[in-house]
Amino acid sequence: MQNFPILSFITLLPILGMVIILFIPKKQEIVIKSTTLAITAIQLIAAIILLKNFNYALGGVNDPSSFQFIEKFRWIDITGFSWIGRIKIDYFMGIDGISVPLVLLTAIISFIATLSSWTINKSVKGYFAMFLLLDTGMMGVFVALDFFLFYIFWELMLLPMYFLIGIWGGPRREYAAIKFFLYTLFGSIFILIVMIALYFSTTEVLADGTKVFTFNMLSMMNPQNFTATGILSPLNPNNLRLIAYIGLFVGFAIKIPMFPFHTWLPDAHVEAPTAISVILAGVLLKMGTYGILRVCFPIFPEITRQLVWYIALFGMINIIYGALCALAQKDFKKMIAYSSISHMGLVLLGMASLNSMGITGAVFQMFNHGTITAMLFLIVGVIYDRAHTRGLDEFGGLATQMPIYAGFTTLAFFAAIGLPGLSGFVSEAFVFLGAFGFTSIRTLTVISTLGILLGAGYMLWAMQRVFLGSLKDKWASLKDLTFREYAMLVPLSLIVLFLGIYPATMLNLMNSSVNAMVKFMANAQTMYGSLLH
Amino acid sequence: MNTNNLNYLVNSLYLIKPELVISAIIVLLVLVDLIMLKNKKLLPYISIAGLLIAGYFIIEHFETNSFAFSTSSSAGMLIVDPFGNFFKLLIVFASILVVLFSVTSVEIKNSLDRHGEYYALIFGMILGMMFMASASDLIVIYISLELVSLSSYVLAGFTKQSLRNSEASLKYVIYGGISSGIMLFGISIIYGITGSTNLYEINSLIQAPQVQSLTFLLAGILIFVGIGYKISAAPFHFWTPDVYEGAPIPITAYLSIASKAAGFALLIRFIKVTFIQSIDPEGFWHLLSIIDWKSFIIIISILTMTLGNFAALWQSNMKRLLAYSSIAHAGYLLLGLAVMSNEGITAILIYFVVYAFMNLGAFFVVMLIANKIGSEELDDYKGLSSSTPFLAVSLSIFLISLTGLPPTAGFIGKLYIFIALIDAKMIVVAVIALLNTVVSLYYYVKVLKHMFLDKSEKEIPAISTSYASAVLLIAILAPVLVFGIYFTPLVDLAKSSITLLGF
Amino acid sequence: MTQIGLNHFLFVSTVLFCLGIFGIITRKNAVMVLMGIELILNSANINFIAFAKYGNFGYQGQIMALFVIILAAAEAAIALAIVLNIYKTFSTVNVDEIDTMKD
Amino acid sequence: MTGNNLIQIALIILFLPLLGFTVTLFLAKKVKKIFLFETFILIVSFILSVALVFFKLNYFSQTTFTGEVNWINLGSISIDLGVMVDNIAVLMIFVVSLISMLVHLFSIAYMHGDKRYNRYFAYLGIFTFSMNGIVFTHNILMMYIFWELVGLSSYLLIGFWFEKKSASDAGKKAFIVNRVGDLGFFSGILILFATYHTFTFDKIFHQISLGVIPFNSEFWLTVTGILIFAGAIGKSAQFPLHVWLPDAMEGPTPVSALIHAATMVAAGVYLIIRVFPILTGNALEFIAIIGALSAFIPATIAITQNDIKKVLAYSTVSQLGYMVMALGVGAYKFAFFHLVTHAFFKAALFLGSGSVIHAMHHEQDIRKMGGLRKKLPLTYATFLISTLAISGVPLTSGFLSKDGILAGTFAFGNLTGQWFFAFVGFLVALVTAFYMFRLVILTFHGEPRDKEKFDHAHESPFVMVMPLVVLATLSIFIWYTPNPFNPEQGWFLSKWVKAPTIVTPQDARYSFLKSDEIKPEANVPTVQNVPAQTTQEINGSEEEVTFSKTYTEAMEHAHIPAMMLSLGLAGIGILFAFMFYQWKKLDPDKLAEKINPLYKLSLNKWYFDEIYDATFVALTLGISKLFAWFDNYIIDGIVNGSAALTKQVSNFSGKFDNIVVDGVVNGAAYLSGIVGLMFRRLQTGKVQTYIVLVVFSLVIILFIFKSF
Repeated sequence: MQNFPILSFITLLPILGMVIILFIPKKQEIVIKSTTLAITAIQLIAAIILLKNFNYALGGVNDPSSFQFIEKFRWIDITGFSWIGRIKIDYFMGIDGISVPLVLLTAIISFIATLSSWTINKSVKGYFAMFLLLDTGMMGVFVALDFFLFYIFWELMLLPMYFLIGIWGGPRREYAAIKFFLYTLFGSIFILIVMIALYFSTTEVLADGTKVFTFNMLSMMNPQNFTATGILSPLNPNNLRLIAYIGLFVGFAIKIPMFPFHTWLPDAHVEAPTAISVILAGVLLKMGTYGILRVCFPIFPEITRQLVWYIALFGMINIIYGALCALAQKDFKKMIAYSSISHMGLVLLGMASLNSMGITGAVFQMFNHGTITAMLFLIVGVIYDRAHTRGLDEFGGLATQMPIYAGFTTLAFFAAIGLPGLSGFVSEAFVFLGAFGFTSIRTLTVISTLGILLGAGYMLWAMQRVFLGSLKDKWASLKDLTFREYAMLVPLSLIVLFLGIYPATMLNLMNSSVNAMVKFMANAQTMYGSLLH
Repeated sequence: MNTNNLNYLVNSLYLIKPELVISAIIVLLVLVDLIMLKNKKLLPYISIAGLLIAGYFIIEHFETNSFAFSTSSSAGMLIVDPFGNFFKLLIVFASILVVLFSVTSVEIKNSLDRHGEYYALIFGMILGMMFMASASDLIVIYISLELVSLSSYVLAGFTKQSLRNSEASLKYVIYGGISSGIMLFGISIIYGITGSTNLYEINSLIQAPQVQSLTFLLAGILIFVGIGYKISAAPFHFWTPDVYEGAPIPITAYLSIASKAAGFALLIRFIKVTFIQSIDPEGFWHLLSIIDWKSFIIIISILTMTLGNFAALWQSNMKRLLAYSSIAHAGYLLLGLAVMSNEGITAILIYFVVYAFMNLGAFFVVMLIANKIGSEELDDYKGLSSSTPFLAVSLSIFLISLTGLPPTAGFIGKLYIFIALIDAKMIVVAVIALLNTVVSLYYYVKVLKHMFLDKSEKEIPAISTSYASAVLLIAILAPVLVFGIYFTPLVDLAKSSITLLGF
Repeated sequence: MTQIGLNHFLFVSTVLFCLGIFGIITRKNAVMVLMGIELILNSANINFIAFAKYGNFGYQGQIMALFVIILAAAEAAIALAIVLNIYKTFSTVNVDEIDTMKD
Repeated sequence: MTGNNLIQIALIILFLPLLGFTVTLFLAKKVKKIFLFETFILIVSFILSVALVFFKLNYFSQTTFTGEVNWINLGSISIDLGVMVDNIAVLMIFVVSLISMLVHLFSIAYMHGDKRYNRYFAYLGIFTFSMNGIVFTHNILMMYIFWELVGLSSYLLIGFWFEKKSASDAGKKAFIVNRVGDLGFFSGILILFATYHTFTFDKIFHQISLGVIPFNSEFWLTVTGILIFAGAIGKSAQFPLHVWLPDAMEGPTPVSALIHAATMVAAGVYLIIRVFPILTGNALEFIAIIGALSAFIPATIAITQNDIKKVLAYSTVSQLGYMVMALGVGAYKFAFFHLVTHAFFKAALFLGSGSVIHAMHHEQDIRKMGGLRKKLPLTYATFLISTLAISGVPLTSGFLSKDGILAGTFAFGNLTGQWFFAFVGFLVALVTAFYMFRLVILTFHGEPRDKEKFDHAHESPFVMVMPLVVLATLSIFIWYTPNPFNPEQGWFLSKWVKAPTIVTPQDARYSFLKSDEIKPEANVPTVQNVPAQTTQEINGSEEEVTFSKTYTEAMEHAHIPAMMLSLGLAGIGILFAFMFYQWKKLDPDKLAEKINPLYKLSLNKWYFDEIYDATFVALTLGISKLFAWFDNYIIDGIVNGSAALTKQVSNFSGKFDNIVVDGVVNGAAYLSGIVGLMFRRLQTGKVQTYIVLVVFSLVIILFIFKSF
């Protein structure tokens, strides 16, 4: 088990699946679908095995020795000349407590999304091929530890997403798709620049004793590895670390999406097919916050400490702003989209707290938001499949017509507004407790708690408009959930419930890593301060 | 004329074996064309064979570093060095592909009776370009440039039937004539100032500070006009869109790769050899301060890529769109030069290989589609995904690669350019260039959109591709993907060929 | 009376060059435009020869001039052929009207 | 029988209803009679709670048992959940499970034939579970958790008949208004945790008693107290968040009895009782003021309401106000006492009204009733007893507790010279007596005003009447004290309920609550971290002493005069009620004419809803609309390029519009569009133009670089 490259397996399996699918004739739609299902199922199982063998004690974050399931071999190695040094890129994968929940999340969501893609009937082959490609991209981002590799995966999921929204989306799909594409590419160019700049600022000593530039993220986290003159090296008195940090942050923030870079999200969500919205909200948004946590924080700890107040500020804006916008929406799906902007704000706030409680909350919130919002979008999908409209005001009294559906919705909604006993509450509470514990952002935290109230506002209002009141006769024929929909909603509900009652299972998973991260961030000041003089 | 001169001549001839082969092939082609009037099938094979031989010779002497045809002084008219050989190799490679394209192209088939001229002219171009790649004397530079131009004028208008065709050639000839004229004037001034036409001699002559820089600047820029027109750098690019649109597709593809490559070889050699002062161990060049080439190139390149990308946003004709995109790429390539470092040159070489694959590939697909639906209008591309998924997918891969998204080779090309830029601390330029990439994404994706997202009004029949062309396409496609994942050989090749004679 | 010197030649060549440019830009008839090109080439030739003569640079200048003349001839031939072709297709040689491809 | 068993029993009581809920919910469709299971569960848990009360009060009345289990352990932080069994808790649990059980029984008949019959019982189950949680919790986080769950279940129950818009509105309103309070509560928790890194009450108290206070300022301690109290304001429907309770009457009447009279609304008071030790003088004063207002305003409203349940609702708010005020003035024991007694007689009143409504076929307007005492004798009897209790007539439980509270305010007046609370207290006593009897008279006495409804009315079945009887009986003094005029001697107050040790810094307390004579450290409960499921005992013998002798004495002095006064006032109130409505000596309508503005004010509930709608709600919605607009037009607009630009560009090139439609998507792209068009313009297709451009640019370049 230990020497089996499980991370590569879990990451590249979907690509394999894609190849297989490409060889299945167009007509065999059912075969294609079930192949995809099988692939994602295997992926899920692999993820669970991974979890079983995961060592809770190891911290990871910036310490290569305590990462797990590491796979590392030389990928590109160009022995250059004196003036270029040598270009060296590793195929370097590994996970710690921060990435493992997201790996699990990705596996779960992909599986669920495959189920919900069952209704796709337009050029099925292409759809599932793209779907699996996307899957690889997402998974890769969470397991890559080499910046170059990370970037490749990061970009890899752009194109499939474009097609998935653009071909299988709603009426304004082309607009939404290109908007998503341009936005995210715009973001990633900053990541690219910073990546290269970091490359020229970081060296690593090889076995044969030669010093070479490296894309290895973990080396970038160790100030000892910085060159004296690199533009992003703290040793260089006039370095550009601050600017680079902002660039990088913006790059990731667009994915979160953080106000004011969020406008692609509602469009993308509204146009995307249900399954893709699920993926988008469930996993893609996390890539942004994960990026910040994995790249921005440990590589630029001292800058992070400088800017933490602003991060919290934007977190607060996201929370309040998103909630208020959600309150005004008339389109069910758009409302959910804005609500996830609001919830991602919590993640930002939690990370900004820089203490174990807050960061735990943030990571946990990533996972919970993944599951809960996935549920919400599935729920929207259910009603849209039946009624072919998403206007909140067009419904009413569905609770009498579709009681079980209403039941699941209630669960999801209350989970989203952080009702105790459901996972949403724990992460939310942790985020607030953590952030409040950090003196400088205390005020922001208190303001952010308004989100709790507003959340209840828009969710219950939507609840009332769709499910309560008297049933309109035109909906009198709507059927309650089908077996497939059960299969999608039940597991998620169980996760939400279980983690709400006994969150320790997930928290222990990330605990030591979070503590390591906190310790690292705490020492950053002294560590980097000493470097400068 | 004593013996050792003779020996020297023989040696020189020995050094330019590839060129000799090409010239021989020209003659052979003409003869064959005359002898067997009916059967033109043979011509492509001959050309391919000839190119392979030439290629072999190039590889054989890849590492050689020496002058050929020395004049009075030590320096010679031609140089044989890895740098030049790299470009010759690239040209040969491109030529092989173009010959293959021509075989499959319907446009060319239609004028079967004139195939002899066609291939002969192509080889004329090849010869000229090879000399461009290795010329170290202004005279040779001018002549080779003209040789290329003259043949390409004709080729641009080769299939005479269509309006666009002859119009293209007319514009090309006028525009080209003037540019080379201006260049020649510049050359004459330099000759006047330095009294020599050999780059090395000029270099040694102008090390002295008392050269009056304004005239020299004038001369330099006048010469740049000539080269800039070859590599279609703004503001000397105006011919490009019209000629690219007008010319037959194989020729367009050829112009976009080969003559651009030759032009770059020439430009780099001209600037480096003529104006170099010293190279520091970091590999950065320090040029003479007579002309501030660095900022000049930066301005030109940014102008070029911006103009190319933004103008491309609007194109509704595929060839024209690719024309503008190739202008934009010229801009990226110039950035590599603007770094004024060996790393920059490496980046350029890498980019050129990648660019050759993806651009030729794109043109090839466009041609295959045009063969069937007889149009390159974007609107006719609607719904191609259903009628010919294979072509659609491969075209999109090429376009994505042109955009420079991983994991395609295009990304690697750009990556190296940016590595060079950032290593030279030219962050701002890098940012501008990357923003350009974002813009370019839009029009490339517009093509994807037409093929995949839009449904066509009229029902288009399923387009079949012959096995031959399918194989060829895959052969071009494979490297685009492979180099995206594993690019060590590519970079090694580039690095081993950035040595110019004397440095 | 003063000796005819280098500057006179340069002056003439410059004038020729400008005339050439001017002709190219103003003349509508393709043939005239081609003539403009010829003017430019010849202005360069004058430079070469003048420089070679007054700067005692040896024969390179003259050689260059010869090359240029030959190439000019070739170019003219091709250009005229193309113009002919244009006349066949457009039935005009007015460069202004030949702009089907634009934007 | 040891502490361990008590903890175990407590846990069983806590979780039984959850079991009931789950089973009932999932079998609701399959098994018709599943509601019986739920009811059975409740009966069991009632029996258990009786046992619990018995053993606790008999054998361990001096000890507090806690059992805790680690929930989350982050290394740096560890969070324990746990239960605490002390006298307060067991008494409360007794009340809750008793009333809950009775309500279950009552509902069997009352809700009969409802299409979501079983689910109704399931909801009652989840409610009982969450309420038990609140009662047993030993830490504030768990308090908050169950607090929210209670909110949820009340949301579900109020909106049970969600087909009615008013019902679903009421549910939503209840939840959101509660959330407003919870914001404060949560912020309070934030402060506590940030300061003490624990949620457990004992540990927090301990640290405070050691002088550790938030941000090292008593001001912040006060703030914390008030913030936590905000939670209570929400749940106990105190002014200014009382608006949800009357609307909540949209729910089924038994629910109103259970949740909105006896238990959930009492949770607020219970919360203050739990955190009482950390409340500083200022905090208490604030609490007292809020209490006073909430006691007074609704009382005035109740006078003019005509919906039987609305009247009871407002009286509930008013009574809760009493309790809160009592706590505010330090009458801790009587507050809890009143909480208990009120729970019984108010539940009785509500169930009684339920029985009336049932009989009248869901007619709730008292103007359409009258003379029902002939038809519903038992209901009438019980209703009357409860009314006497709430009006504070001797021999009733209400008399004892209410009198105690009045005495408390009186004493407070004595000690501090602030007579405001006493004044309010007595005034409200008067008003209460009046409107309650108005209710009784209009409903049961006189002639039936709606004949046809009246004729169909009939006494309710056994399962409905039995609870009434039980509750009415519990409103008699004898259960609490042998002497109907002095509760102090009763076991309830002397043995069972003890005032806690106040831990706030001395100078932050009311002057009369300072406990100089003893040193706080001496009897501070020493809490060591105990492993899960073990108990540990806290010696509470000295509690009585520590709770300020001065105050206790003052209470005793205040007792007699307060009693006299309240008696008199109650009498007057009742008398007026009869004058107006029974003997028709006075005409209420005329009076209403005379004091029309006041009448209007009262009738329209002081316009609270209107004001809130006009201010907060409107504001929020307005802002949200604004932001949404902002989002669509400005932010997206910046990205998508402003309309003007578009227009200008489209003039620039006719094509542009189609291309916009075609999807040049964003503003960067609009700009690119223009730039592109400009570049495009250069490409005229005329070769000579190109030449001109080349030459031109040549010149420019020359000029640029000449300088170098």
